[in-house]
Amino acid sequence: MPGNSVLETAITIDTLEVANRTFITRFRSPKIACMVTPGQFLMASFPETSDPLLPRAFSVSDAQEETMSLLYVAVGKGTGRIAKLKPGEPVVMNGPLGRGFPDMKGGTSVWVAVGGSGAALIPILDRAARKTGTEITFYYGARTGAQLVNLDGIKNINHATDDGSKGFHGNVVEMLKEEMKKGRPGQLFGCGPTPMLVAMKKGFESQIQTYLSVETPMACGMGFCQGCPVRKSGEGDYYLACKDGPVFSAADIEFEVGR
Amino acid sequence: MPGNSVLETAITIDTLEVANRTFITRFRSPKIACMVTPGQFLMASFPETSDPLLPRAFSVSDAQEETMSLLYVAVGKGTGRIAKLKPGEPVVMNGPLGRGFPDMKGGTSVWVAVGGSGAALIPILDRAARKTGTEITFYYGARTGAQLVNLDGIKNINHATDDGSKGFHGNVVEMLKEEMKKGRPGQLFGCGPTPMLVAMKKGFESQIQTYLSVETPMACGMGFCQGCPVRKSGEGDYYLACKDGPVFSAADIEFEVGR
Amino acid sequence: MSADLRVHIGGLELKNPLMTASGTCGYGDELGDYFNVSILGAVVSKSLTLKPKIGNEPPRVAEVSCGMLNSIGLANIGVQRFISEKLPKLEKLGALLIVNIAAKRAEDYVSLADALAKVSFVRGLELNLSCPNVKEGGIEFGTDLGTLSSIVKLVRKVFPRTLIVKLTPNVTRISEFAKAAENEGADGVTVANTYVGMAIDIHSRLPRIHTVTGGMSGPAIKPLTMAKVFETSKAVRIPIVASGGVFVWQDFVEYLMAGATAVEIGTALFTKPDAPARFLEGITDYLSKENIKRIDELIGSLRVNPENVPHLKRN
Amino acid sequence: MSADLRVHIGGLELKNPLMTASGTCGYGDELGDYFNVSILGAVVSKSLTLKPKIGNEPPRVAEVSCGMLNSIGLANIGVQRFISEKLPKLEKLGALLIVNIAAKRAEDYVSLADALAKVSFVRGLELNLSCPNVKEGGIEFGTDLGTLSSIVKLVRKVFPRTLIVKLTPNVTRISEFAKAAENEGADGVTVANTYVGMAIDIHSRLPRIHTVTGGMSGPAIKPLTMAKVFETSKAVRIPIVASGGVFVWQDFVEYLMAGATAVEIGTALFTKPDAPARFLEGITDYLSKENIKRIDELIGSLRVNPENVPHLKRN
Ligand SMILES: Cc1cc2nc3c(=O)[nH]c(=O)nc-3n(C[C@H](O)[C@H](O)[C@H](O)COP(=O)(O)OP(=O)(O)OC[C@H]3O[C@@H](n4cnc5c(N)ncnc54)[C@H](O)[C@@H]3O)c2cc1C
Ligand SMILES: Cc1cc2nc3c(=O)[nH]c(=O)nc-3n(C[C@H](O)[C@H](O)[C@H](O)COP(=O)(O)OP(=O)(O)OC[C@H]3O[C@@H](n4cnc5c(N)ncnc54)[C@H](O)[C@@H]3O)c2cc1C
Ligand SMILES: Cc1cc2nc3c(=O)[nH]c(=O)nc-3n(C[C@H](O)[C@H](O)[C@H](O)COP(=O)(O)O)c2cc1C
Ligand SMILES: Cc1cc2nc3c(=O)[nH]c(=O)nc-3n(C[C@H](O)[C@H](O)[C@H](O)COP(=O)(O)O)c2cc1C
Ligand code: FES
Ligand code: FES
Repeated sequence: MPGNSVLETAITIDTLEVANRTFITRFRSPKIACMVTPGQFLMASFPETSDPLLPRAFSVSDAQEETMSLLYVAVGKGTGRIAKLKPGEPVVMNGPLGRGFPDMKGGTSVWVAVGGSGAALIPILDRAARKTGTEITFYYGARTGAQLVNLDGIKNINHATDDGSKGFHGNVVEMLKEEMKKGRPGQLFGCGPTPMLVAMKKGFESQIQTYLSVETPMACGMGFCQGCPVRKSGEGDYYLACKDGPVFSAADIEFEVGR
Repeated sequence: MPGNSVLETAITIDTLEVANRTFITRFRSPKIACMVTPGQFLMASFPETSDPLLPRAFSVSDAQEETMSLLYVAVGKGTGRIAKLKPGEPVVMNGPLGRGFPDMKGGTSVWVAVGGSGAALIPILDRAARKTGTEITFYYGARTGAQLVNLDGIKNINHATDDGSKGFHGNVVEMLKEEMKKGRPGQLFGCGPTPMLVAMKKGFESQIQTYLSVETPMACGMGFCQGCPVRKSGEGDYYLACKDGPVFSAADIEFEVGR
Repeated sequence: MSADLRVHIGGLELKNPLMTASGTCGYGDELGDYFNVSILGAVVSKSLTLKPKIGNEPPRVAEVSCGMLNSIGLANIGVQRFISEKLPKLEKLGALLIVNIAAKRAEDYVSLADALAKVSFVRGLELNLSCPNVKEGGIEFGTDLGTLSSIVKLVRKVFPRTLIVKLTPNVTRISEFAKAAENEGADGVTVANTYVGMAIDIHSRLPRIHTVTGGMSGPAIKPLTMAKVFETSKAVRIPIVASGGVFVWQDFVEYLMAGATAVEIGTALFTKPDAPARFLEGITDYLSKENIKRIDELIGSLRVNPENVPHLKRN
Repeated sequence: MSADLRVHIGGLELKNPLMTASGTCGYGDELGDYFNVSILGAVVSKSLTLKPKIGNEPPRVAEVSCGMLNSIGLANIGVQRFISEKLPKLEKLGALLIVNIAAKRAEDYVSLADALAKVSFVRGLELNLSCPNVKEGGIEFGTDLGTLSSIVKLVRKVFPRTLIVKLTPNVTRISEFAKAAENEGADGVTVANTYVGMAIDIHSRLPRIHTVTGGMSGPAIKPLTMAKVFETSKAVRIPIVASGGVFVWQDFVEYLMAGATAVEIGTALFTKPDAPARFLEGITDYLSKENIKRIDELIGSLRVNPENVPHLKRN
């Protein structure tokens, strides 16, 4: 079970641009690094300004001893600021937060579908799988090859691109369907844009234990604000993405239909 | 007469910490550098954020060919940001603005009293004096020696410190009064905190042509907002510090009494 | 010797003027991860309704310049589960508890107050007459003087301990509402809830909050609420609890000088969940540097001639 | 082919919806240092009064989070000097001019409107019924429906061209004031002036603005004014001019989607005096990328079910 979360002033180690507008930044953040489990996230904030005001959510992409990394797409004010951090500069992190993927048990097999910034989860899941002796395979999709992050040292990644420029020609869910014709994993994990998660729920939840990491707007990340509802299956009620998730069993949740 | 002002994206060259919390930052800013006259100022702004929102006013401290420098005390958000600019980073400058000191005429003598960040004006005034063959002497005061900026290559600076740790023991106006016993300049300039300017007006305006550079809160620096009134002598009316000043003949203005 | 930080609202003594703002720290129990909640003057819990409420559809939150919009829709577990599940935890944490309540009908406010009057650990009530995000009731109560008066009067009858009325800022003259609350026997007023705001995603052309408008909070609203605290302080004698945009301890001092007796921390908790502990350090240092012996000396200590204020002159 | 940017307010055609906000660009003539003012839909000049006014004592401006407070007190050269000194310059610059007027008494509004009606270069009037920073009149007119109606009616009689009424946001329901202006024959309403705000320097314990409260402008107020533009757009048929917190061209589009026909740039000019030129580029690009042929297709194009809006349901 996840430990308590802490506020830690993380120190920037370095930043690498790893794909189009996509960065990996490493931090010295000993407290969070040693507690985090795959799928948990943290909230990064910028105390010296009120613009941006709210902390930004990031899945922890990798953690080893005192070092932790984030993989993110620079889309706005918060991510833009993180990408500009110089080595040695501090940033306040609140984490680890939420519930991650179920603990891996050795001897099982796990397939992981990732899209967009969901690629952040590849390193941390791969590390956990190796530790527990779990057979893990990644299916990683993007619009085009230039958006795919090259993750050193991680084998078992199968790529899919919408334009066919690298790997499977089509989206990651189509690729999974093809692969399923040959065999099936014990568990299926998904992290990426909501349309991908919707397709995974629809396509696989009845056949395989499927866990999805959802993204919703969040103000606090700690269950304080009730700002991140995710609809419970069948009920009129909501989970909170930040406390009860961000990883849910696909069967437990429903996605909002267009407003 | 001052030319028109322009918006220019200045490029940071370097920053030096020259005294306690006091910095000199040099910029490549060819358009403003070639137009500015001593006592004129510019407004520096940070377009990527709304906090700080308004531009910040700075006297141009020196200008030569394409290079311009600011000398400032890091007191808040805006000055803090400028002090952190890395070489090559851009910042938007609007200037030159306002009316500076009267043009120097060769053969006259000018005494300049400065205090605090008013020291910014020493280099640019010294350069103008040398150009026109004007005899210039600076009287530069601070609370204590550690706050005095060491300005390389500028002679004729006499220091005063409240605690006597360097130069004259007392404030700069007291020092001027002592000096005046020996002789008098053709013109007297002052730039520094308001209490110093008030004392200069009171002490010298009837005897010597005295020009003071005033500091008021400013929102625009261009005469757009009417936010920077300075009371006209004898009348109920106001000047605008940013258009009609920031340099005024001491006889023309009155300082607000405590509210 | 450190300064005396105590302040009073009705019969209630707070060990200091720091409170949490309703809805920004859950039921208060989870703050314990970040600091010891017993250091707070008071914990104000999420608005409770008689029955549990699931709240509004997402998106419920959106960031704007120096602020945020929210439209939670009073999602909460209901008063009964609060009493059975949350109260014991808060008691264990040593919190001084003020419970915030909300309802659609006057009778429901009375039922809620009645139920909570029986629980002695509930030291005070904050009546939310100002939530801008529910379709019926909510803000309406807060923008009509008569309705506000009648609800305060009814609740006052059944709740003997400290009763605070939380006002909406979305009115022309908030001091009139504060006076009405005072006249009906409220022990204090909270100035104020969130401001009606709106933002649009120009790419999808959809509102960024499902209910289109939401309540705006954060540093952006601080100067507005500051003016309202000052206005109210000139109109009533009961203590004012300030709520709006506090982000650094200096904001706290500013509200006290403007006339507040206590100050709530809301949105700041999202970025800095340990803010109350930090603020308390900042304020304690400040008082000792300024050689101020009692924090209540700061209350209303602004040096001002009310004659200068066009906004007040017109009263 | 580039999009058709024209919009109309009463009989007046603006070449595009970009306007300057009164009091934030002097009399309009000085903008010429930074861009060609003839590209603007309209220049709105500083509030004029019958006689020159020296304005309030300093400090008049203070920065707050994502915004500023001002209390200029309508410092201006008076209508006669404006006509003789400033108009010729504006005419030379090719500006389309809307003049903003303010007064303490209804008769003075009429005298001002009468004087300006005689100058054909003055294409429209913006009645400032909402300045929060003068001791008499000012905001008072704007918070009383009857007074507002009677002033608009009187001015309407003497001013035959486009008449826009600038409303204060410091009221419970701004749409009622917009309806009153519409009923008396106004051609448009400006939503809205600044919000009453306040800030204190905790070291000196003095207010940061001499008049204690000032008018708040800047990005901080944008979501609030957005909600008011949307509310007003559901209540009146005359065009709405949005004014509040525009800082990037996207804010412009947001206001149009919320229901505005034109948008004023105010505080942004202090940081970016060339903002109108930049915004125009941004908007033109956006329209061409989105393949929008006429900018007026954007007006009120928010995709929303008004049923979802608690704030409107209560009308
Ligand atoms: C639990 C969780 C884990 C996340 N992990 C990662 C991660 O590992 N790597 C990563 O790159 N991103 C991740 N995100 C998304 C990340 O939080 C947003 O990209 C980030 O908040 C954007 O901040 P910004 O200030 O750069 O952009 P903003 O200026 O806030 O917004 C820029 C654009 O991004 C959009 N946006 C804002 N918030 C979100 C959001 N939560 N999701 C999607 N789009 C958003 C806005 O609509 C806007 O168009 C995660 C989000 C959640 C909730
Ligand atoms: C014409 C003019 C020329 C100036 N030239 C220089 C210069 O060459 N070097 C320099 O260091 N400073 C100069 N100043 C002052 C400078 O503008 C302020 O120090 C600066 O605006 C502070 O910005 P900030 O964001 O760092 O501080 P803020 O966060 O805005 O404020 C921090 C503190 O500084 C105080 N402050 C804010 N504005 C001013 C002001 N205008 N004057 C004095 N105190 C203020 C505030 O009250 C606050 O206590 C000049 C000001 C004017 C009007
Ligand atoms: C996410 C969120 C939820 C809120 N929920 C409530 C609530 O349930 N009841 C209430 O009275 N106020 C509620 N508020 C208002 C706050 O208590 C507070 O008055 C307001 O946010 C202004 O303070 P701030 O700027 O410090 O956040 C909520 C505010 C936020 C941001
Ligand atoms: C310094 C200043 C002076 C202003 N003077 C006037 C004025 O004379 N008349 C008026 O109608 N509005 C005046 N306003 C209000 C603006 O026209 C505008 O409505 C308001 O600032 C909101 O827009 P913004 O956030 O884009 O600045 C003034 C605003 C500022 C900041
Ligand atoms: S983000 Fe605040 S409760 Fe989930
Ligand atoms: S600072 Fe705006 S007019 Fe002087």
